[in-house]
Amino acid sequence: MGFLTEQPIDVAALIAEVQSPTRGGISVFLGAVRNHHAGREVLRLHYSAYRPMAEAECARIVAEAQARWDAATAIQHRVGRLEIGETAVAVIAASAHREEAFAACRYLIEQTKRRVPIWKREFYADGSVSWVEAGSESVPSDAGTWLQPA
Amino acid sequence: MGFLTEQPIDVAALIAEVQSPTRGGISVFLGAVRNHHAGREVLRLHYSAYRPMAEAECARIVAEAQARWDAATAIQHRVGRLEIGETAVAVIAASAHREEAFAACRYLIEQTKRRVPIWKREFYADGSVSWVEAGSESVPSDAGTWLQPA
Amino acid sequence: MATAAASDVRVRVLLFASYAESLGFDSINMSLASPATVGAVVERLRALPGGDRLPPRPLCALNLAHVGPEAPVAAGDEIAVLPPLAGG
Amino acid sequence: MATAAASDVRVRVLLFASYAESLGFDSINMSLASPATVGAVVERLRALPGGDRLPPRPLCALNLAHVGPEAPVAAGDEIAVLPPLAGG
Repeated sequence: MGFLTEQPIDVAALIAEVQSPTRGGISVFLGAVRNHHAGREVLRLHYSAYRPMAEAECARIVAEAQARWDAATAIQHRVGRLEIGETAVAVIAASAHREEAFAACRYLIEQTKRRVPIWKREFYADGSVSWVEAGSESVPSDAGTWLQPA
Repeated sequence: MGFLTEQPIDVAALIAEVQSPTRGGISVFLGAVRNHHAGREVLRLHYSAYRPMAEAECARIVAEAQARWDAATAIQHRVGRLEIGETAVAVIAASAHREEAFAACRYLIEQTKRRVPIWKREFYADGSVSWVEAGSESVPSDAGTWLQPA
Repeated sequence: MATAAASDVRVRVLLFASYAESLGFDSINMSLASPATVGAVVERLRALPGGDRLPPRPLCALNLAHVGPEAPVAAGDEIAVLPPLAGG
Repeated sequence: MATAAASDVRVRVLLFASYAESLGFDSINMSLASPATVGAVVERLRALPGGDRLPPRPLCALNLAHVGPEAPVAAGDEIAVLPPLAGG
């Protein structure tokens, strides 16, 4: 557990978790809160989650990446209120080779965005508030790989 | 200037340099000193550089990446004595979109390894020392893009 | 709701974010005629006031894992209906 | 070395890492018959004791930028001969 946190994400501590003397290539991706979205000025936002499932899904994504690439991996996603510029998500992959580190890191962020049940509520400069529903509304046609068998 | 440093690389400070409220995707690659190389146990190493050219070449690489992708970028390479696990190089690209951040980051590390005049001397557990000459000995056939016109 | 019968399947259903807002609740216990599927849970929710906000095939989870609408449900299962995800 | 003449090109040549070790120096001032190229500098270095360690077409830089052996050199230029790079 511990993929989700209400505290600011400590990137250096996460890197230290996956780094080792045999893994010299470390690829990190950070998603930070932007000050605009679809042409509107964003003041701050709030992430909520279906927390036990989010933890379980992150654990599955990490296990998949570690099975596919020879890499140590980490995911951390912030929940609660976030200000502009704060880190919302950090994913890290450390490997002996940079190709594997990059590929695993890319996998972690793509799958996290697609599969982890987290929702974002944006608060705008004009006083309005809205759910950001960028993802697919229905089961994606290529979801077979991550849907549990019926 | 300042792409090369004798001091430990401060990744958080480098990230802060390229991050901005409009660039929400940050891709980082770190190269750390490994404890083995070609089957030999490495104790530590020493990086030396043709320093004015290394600075100039890093500046060119950063400018190329910024022209090609809408990204803010940074490169920092350590020189001098490094211990196992220490960060030898950090490259960072921050963009509004993660595809661009990843692509620019990958470009930065590939070009840094190919073009920046830095050499590595490894010190082994058996007491021997050797230059690591992994790169091309002669002008690569595809070097046209980064060779200055005659 | 259907009257509970010996063969009925009783499950817990969770709603989140905009779906919870639209239907006005974020969890409900529901009895379904056996055999039941996740899709049957969605159908029942869509018939409730505000349920037209749910698409016919929303993202769903069964016991903390993504499943399709054909997934069978058993007594005690936890089914979650997930609005479009927005993490990362 | 060639005798300096009015048309000679005087340049500074830098060696690094294993090349500097092999030739026993890391910088040298050299006069070349004009017109001269980076390749001519390399040829001269290869004829020196230890110079057989240099490949026929090593990586070279002219005034802090990578160039090929055909690059012309002018008086005052700084030419560097670079062993295989190992940064990153």
